[in-house]
Amino acid sequence: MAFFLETLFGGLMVGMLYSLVALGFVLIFKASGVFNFAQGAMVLFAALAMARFAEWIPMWTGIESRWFANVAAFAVAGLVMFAVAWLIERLVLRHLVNQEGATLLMATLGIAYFLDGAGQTLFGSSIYKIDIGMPKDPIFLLDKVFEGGILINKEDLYAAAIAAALVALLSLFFQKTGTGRALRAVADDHQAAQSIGIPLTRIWVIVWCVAGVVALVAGMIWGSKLGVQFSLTTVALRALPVVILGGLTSVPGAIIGGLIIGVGEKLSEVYLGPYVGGGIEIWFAYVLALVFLLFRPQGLFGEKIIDRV
Amino acid sequence: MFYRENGQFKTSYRADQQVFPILQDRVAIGLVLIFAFAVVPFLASDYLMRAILIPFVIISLAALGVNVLVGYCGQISLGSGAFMAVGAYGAYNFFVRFPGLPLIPALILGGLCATLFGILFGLPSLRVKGLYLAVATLAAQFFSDWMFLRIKWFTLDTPSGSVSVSNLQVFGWPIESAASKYLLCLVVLVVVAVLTKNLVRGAIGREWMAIRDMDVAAAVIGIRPMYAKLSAFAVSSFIIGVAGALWAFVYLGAWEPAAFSVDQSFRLLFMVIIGGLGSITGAFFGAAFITVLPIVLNQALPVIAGWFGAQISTVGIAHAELMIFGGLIVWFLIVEPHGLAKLWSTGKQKLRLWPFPH
Amino acid sequence: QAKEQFIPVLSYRTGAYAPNGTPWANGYVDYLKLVNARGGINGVKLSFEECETGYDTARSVECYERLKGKGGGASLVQPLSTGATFAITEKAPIDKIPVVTVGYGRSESADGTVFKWNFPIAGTYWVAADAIIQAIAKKEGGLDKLKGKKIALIYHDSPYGKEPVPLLQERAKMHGFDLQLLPVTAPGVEQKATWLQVRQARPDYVLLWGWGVMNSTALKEAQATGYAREKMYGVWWAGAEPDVKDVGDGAKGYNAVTMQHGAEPQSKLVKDVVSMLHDKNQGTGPKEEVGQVLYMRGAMSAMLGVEGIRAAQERFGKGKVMTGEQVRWGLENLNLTQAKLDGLGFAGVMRPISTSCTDHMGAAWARIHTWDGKAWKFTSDWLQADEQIIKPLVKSTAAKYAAEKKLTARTPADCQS
Amino acid sequence: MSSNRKVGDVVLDVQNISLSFGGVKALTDISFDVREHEVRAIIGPNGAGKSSMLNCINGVYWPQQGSITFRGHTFKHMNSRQVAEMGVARTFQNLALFKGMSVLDNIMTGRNLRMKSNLFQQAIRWGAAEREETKHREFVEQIIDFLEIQAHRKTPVGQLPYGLQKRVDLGRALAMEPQVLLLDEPMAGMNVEEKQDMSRFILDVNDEFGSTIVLIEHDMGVVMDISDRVVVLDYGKKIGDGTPDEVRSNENVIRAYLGVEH
Amino acid sequence: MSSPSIVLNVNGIEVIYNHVILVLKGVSLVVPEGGIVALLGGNGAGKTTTLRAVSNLLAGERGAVTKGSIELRGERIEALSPSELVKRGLIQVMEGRHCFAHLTIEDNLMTGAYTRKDGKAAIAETLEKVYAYFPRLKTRRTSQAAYTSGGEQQMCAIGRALMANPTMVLLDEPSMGLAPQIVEEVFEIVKDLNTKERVTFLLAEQNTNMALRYADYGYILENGRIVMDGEARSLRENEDVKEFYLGVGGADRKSFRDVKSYKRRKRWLA
Ligand SMILES: Nc1ncnc2c1ncn2[C@@H]1O[C@H](COP(=O)(O)OP(=O)(O)OP(=O)(O)O)[C@@H](O)[C@H]1O
Ligand SMILES: Nc1ncnc2c1ncn2[C@@H]1O[C@H](COP(=O)(O)OP(=O)(O)OP(=O)(O)O)[C@@H](O)[C@H]1O
Ligand SMILES: CC(C)C[C@H](N)C(=O)O
Ligand SMILES: [Mg+2]
Ligand SMILES: [Mg+2]
Repeated sequence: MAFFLETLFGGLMVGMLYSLVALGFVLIFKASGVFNFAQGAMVLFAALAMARFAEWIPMWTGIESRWFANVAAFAVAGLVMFAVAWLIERLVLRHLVNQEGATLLMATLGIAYFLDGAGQTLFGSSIYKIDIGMPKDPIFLLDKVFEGGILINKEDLYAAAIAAALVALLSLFFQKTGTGRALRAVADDHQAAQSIGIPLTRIWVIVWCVAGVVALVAGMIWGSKLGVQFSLTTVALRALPVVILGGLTSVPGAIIGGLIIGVGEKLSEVYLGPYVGGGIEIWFAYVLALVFLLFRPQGLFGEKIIDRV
Repeated sequence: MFYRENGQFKTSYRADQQVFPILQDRVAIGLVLIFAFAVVPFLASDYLMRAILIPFVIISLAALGVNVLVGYCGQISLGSGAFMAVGAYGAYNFFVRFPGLPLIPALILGGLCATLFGILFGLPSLRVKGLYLAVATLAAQFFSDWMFLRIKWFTLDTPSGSVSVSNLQVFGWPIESAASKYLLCLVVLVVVAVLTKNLVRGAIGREWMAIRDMDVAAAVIGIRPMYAKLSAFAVSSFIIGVAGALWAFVYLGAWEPAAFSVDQSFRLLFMVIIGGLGSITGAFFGAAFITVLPIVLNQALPVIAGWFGAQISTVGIAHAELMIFGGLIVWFLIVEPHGLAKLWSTGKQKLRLWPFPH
Repeated sequence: QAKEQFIPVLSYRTGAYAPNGTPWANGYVDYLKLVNARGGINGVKLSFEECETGYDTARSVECYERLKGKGGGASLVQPLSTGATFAITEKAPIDKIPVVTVGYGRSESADGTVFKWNFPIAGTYWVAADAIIQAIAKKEGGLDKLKGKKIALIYHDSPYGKEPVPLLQERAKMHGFDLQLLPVTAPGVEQKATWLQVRQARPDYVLLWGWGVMNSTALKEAQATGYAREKMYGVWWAGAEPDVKDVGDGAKGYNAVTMQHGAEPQSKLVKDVVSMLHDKNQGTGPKEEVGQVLYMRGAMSAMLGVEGIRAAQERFGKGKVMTGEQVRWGLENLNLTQAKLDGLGFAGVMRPISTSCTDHMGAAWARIHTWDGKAWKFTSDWLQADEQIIKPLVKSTAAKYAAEKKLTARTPADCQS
Repeated sequence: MSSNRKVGDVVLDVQNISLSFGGVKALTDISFDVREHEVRAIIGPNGAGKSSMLNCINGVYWPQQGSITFRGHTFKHMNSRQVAEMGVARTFQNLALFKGMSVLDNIMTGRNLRMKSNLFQQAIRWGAAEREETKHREFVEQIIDFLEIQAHRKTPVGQLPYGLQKRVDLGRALAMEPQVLLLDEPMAGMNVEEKQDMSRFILDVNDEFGSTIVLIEHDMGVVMDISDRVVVLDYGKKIGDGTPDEVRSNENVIRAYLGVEH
Repeated sequence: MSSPSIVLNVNGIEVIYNHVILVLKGVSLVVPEGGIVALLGGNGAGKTTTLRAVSNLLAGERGAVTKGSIELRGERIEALSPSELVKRGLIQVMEGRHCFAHLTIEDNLMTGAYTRKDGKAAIAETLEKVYAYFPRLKTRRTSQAAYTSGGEQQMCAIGRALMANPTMVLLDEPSMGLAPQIVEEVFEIVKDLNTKERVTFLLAEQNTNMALRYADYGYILENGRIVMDGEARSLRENEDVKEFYLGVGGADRKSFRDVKSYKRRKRWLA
């Protein structure tokens, strides 16, 4: 029982972390109909920026406070991501108005490659530390009730909290505000959106900036968890089933999806794994998502896919 | 001036239906084939063949398969790596479990295994569409990764789960030398390419495209989505499977599941997109772009840097390679969003009008 | 112009495994430079070219094909990836290029009679695994004490990760401890489930067979689930600075088996490299990393290759450029005495090694070192993997391979060639 | 009235169809019949349910109530494939062409139902498949001439102007050699001259192929001229049915749809 | 053209699609302030292309203006983005509706007001006006645009443009798919806005009858060239126009049944 609960909590936490990355995908897709393959690269890029500036800023300023270093680094990294967003719009998106999804997806791949290269050139390709003072040691709940108690990972707890907060924020942003509506219009039909005077360029910059910040937060948390290194990009692969399970266009979906996938993964690995030699969690996650899709092709909270003559 | 079809009148629909209606094109393609078969094997260096041409040919084959599914039938798939793996391990099992089984049949059987696998994982496409399907097909990818690592039977209980084949031969003709390997792959590629072209310009091809472009309307004129989609999955995964088998047998010789990792799947998808969805030539352009270009860059960069007296470290090169590659992808898309093949045909159209701008 | 001996360098300085690949490559290249600085091999200078593989098999093969012909033919190749080793093993015999895999590759390739061109010099994964079991036994006070113990193997889900399994199962049978296999899907950024299982099963020891991010993540999870780092033993690819660097104190007490050497900042070799290269800024990579674990692994790998060439020259003519075949002979007849090693600057870093036609490994020695939060410190004396167990295992597995490939084992005559 | 064309007995009979989407009642209890060889028009204000009616007939929508009888077989709801096999073809209001394909291919898809060669034959092509292909190509070429779009054979339909796309849409339907042809606003976005051509096409199809035609159209001029009988829908209800003249003079119809004199 | 103030001045523009397909071969036209100008022509004449050129929506179709100039109130606008044009009061209603499939009718309409800065109240007012024009939209306000009928979508598209309360509107086939009295309605609205709010209109229309009834000037476009232009009145009288665009060749309107398959081809096409 204790162990089951532990697994459950573990799953929920991880799920939250996934949704953090998933969010990036959802945001950009919802608001511009682009499936942003570069999300993973952006997470890495942001994390690298943050980690390195956290090292450099004390060197430059001579101020040794870790707190200051982190805040400053976060700010700078944020600015960097804004710059990136701006460049992407300038150099890529504005030239691809009104093209099919496949083309745009492909373009983001180009961006991904570029960011990988640029990131490692600018910030190096070794392992770097983001130390935002996350507690590393476990705490145990209810050890009166169960022997050994239920292990909870504080770090994950904080991370989950941050993720939740971020989502709440974004959901608000997407409420029926003028911008929110405009974003969805763009996603539906670039040309029509233009024809009624929605400035695609500005919209896109906004969206990619927000996505950049989300990537930064994700990078910060995953970075402090895993250490900042190239492998961070692969976290995106863990987040994909979350995205489709929750629905490509739904911010809350990203969260619910994350929780379901997280729990599903862990339970399957822990309880089924041993019988088949283990290592099943990743494909189980995808199969789980697939099963949900069979019942709701647009994911749990996604917008209905319209096919009408 | 020279590239014109005028004066070439089609007297029968049969003539009008041929793949290259324009004489100049037929000549050109003929020359290319002659070059590929008769000239390259003698001129190309061992490195060029083993490290560039062979992989290029095999990957083109795979891309061809992917294009059937993604380009023609519009079912975005990220399971290609898995289909390759199934093809490879399938062929392997037939090849070693039935001593004396010739190579070609083994390859084909491998392809058939992939077909079954493909159809199985194609079933969801009857309900799930677009990007949702794309991501869902990753299930196939990760499942096959796991399957070949975990189920010892597929790898004949080798402790490490890595397998290898050797002394391949076709009709008693050993496939050892670079040239022989290259030719084997090339033959397979050409044959498959022709058959595929026939399919996509025939009734079934039209069904696929109809489903791709407007499935409701397709249904209304009597096309069964089920049949169209699954047949696309079957054909495509067969081709990909054969390609996988070649990749393992001819190019690698020994392999582990990682040789067909998810990156491979992504790369294949990107090939068909940048090459041109729904275009046979596109598959070749795409394969060249994604597989060959990075290698070329990787070797060209130091040289170029050399001209400017600069010295780049290996790291520097690797990173520059990534950036330039990424940049090129974007650049080409901006020039022609519908891929290299389209760019090519637009070029030809201009040539037709030449010397007038339009 | 002076005749040069060409050595291709397959390395990965980018991508997921760059943090571990880079120091190895630095060591490797630095040593080659050092040899030249010291005047080459009996006057024959070394030339080399690096090729980025990104730890990707296909790309490795491309690099291999690219470099094998260069500079009058590659003397030998070291792929630094088990995956690539498998692929290249199929090609090397045809191209007549020895494949040197120092501390990785397929363990059965120690059998030179079957694997004529493979040289897993100075230890295979089976050696590593065996040494670890012995170390644990010592701690427990005797192999018999292992009875009824629980040992979990957390491994990189790939051929590399699976390599040790047969040997561990062998040992498990012998001493009656039970072995729990916990695969981690590459690259290994998500291990919560794995460690939940550890916490559930509460094994007495955990063996870590990871590479790259998987290692540090494992250690962090161990800390997060409160599993004692003292009870964790890593393979030598999971026992270097990049694996523990950003875990810091969290990894204190974590043990790993070493390929003989550990981090050797004090060794003569390091002093030479620093004085002869880095001080003239001809060095590769950051100066302060010279002498770290993976750097030393690289240098040692290079050294073994170079000594192979030297040995070849002894027979086929001093001061000549050796062909791959001749180098193969050299590698097969290595005899690195303590004296020689001291001369090369490896005093105290490693023990004598001598290979033969039948034994391409040449030594089965290892030590354990432990991370004290700042640096790796040796915490055991020399352990030798048990011939009685490894030999037969190698024999049988190699035989199976030979049968599958229809190879005939080499005759003594062939050994002389 | 055109001579060589005799209106036969009922081929298609729609009984008490009701269809609603969530709250929206698109059709309520609609019944009407279509006789062999006649030109049957459906008119009504926007959103009256005309297109939905067609969608029910060829199985795109499944009505909650009612049934449809086709040549004596009664169905609760239709299934697209069956309908097509029974020889019902249709065109769409918001162009549902296969954008990525050439005009020729688009029309050829209309022949697919009749193509029997299997996958392998097609892969080899040489022989059976090719003969078949050519045979059908010939038929399609007739349609292309008929619709006067020879010049655009190989152009991707996406690039054609709206009006021509409408023609291709018709061509695709004709290629099925339909017994019943459902046309959803075939003349929207055409000028008088083109409408005249289109009417010509429709009437010729009706005479020469002898197809029965169900026509949705907002241009009263056209409807009144070429149709034999007219159904009038209004917000999902049937408010009129009869010959053009009857309908023209029907109070409700004038109020709901025609508005002032027409 | 006599009218003093010219809003739109298109000057000999040439348009090419995909770098190769030449569609407009030097089209010139002027739209006077407060005028209603009709752009007539058969399928493929280039009406839509012309409008796209003006409102700068060609890029998305991979088309480009290669020659000539376009001026809005004397200002060159080829370089301006569509949204800037909307800010200058010029808006286009695209051919084929292009409603935002996933948005409700009301949201669709609201997006039209995106560029407006004159406050919620004013916008709400316009919304009511639009609903007044098209009551049908009000009843369907909450349903997703994709699930409304063709005509409803057409109304939505027009209404959406009106929401921006523009000073100049490009209408591309506004009457397409609309029931007769709605067509009347639409043209009444045009007249209404034109007279009451002095909104200028350039409309590409197939329904020549209507168009020439409401417009005060007309251009006839065939094969990418202006082949005829003049006061609507005089065009209505022109024999060719009568035959080819009004369908009243010679005497009175002839039944669609009786038109011969053979027809005298437009002579200027020969
Ligand atoms: N799939 C659907 N989901 C929800 N509502 C629908 C759907 N299809 C049609 N409707 C509604 O049903 C009603 C009838 O639609 P239909 O398309 O049949 O009208 P119509 O008569 O064709 O009008 P028009 O002349 O404008 O084409 C409309 O109000 C429309 O909004
Ligand atoms: N995106 C495009 N790519 C290539 N050619 C195009 C494209 N759009 C239009 N054309 C071509 O430009 C010409 C004019 O098309 P356009 O749509 O402007 O005509 P139109 O007058 O609007 O016709 P309709 O009244 O049917 O809408 C046509 O021959 C068409 O083939
Ligand atoms: C070769 C070493 C770098 C370890 C690596 N994981 C392998 O493949 O064995
Ligand atoms: Mg309709
Ligand atoms: Mg138009």
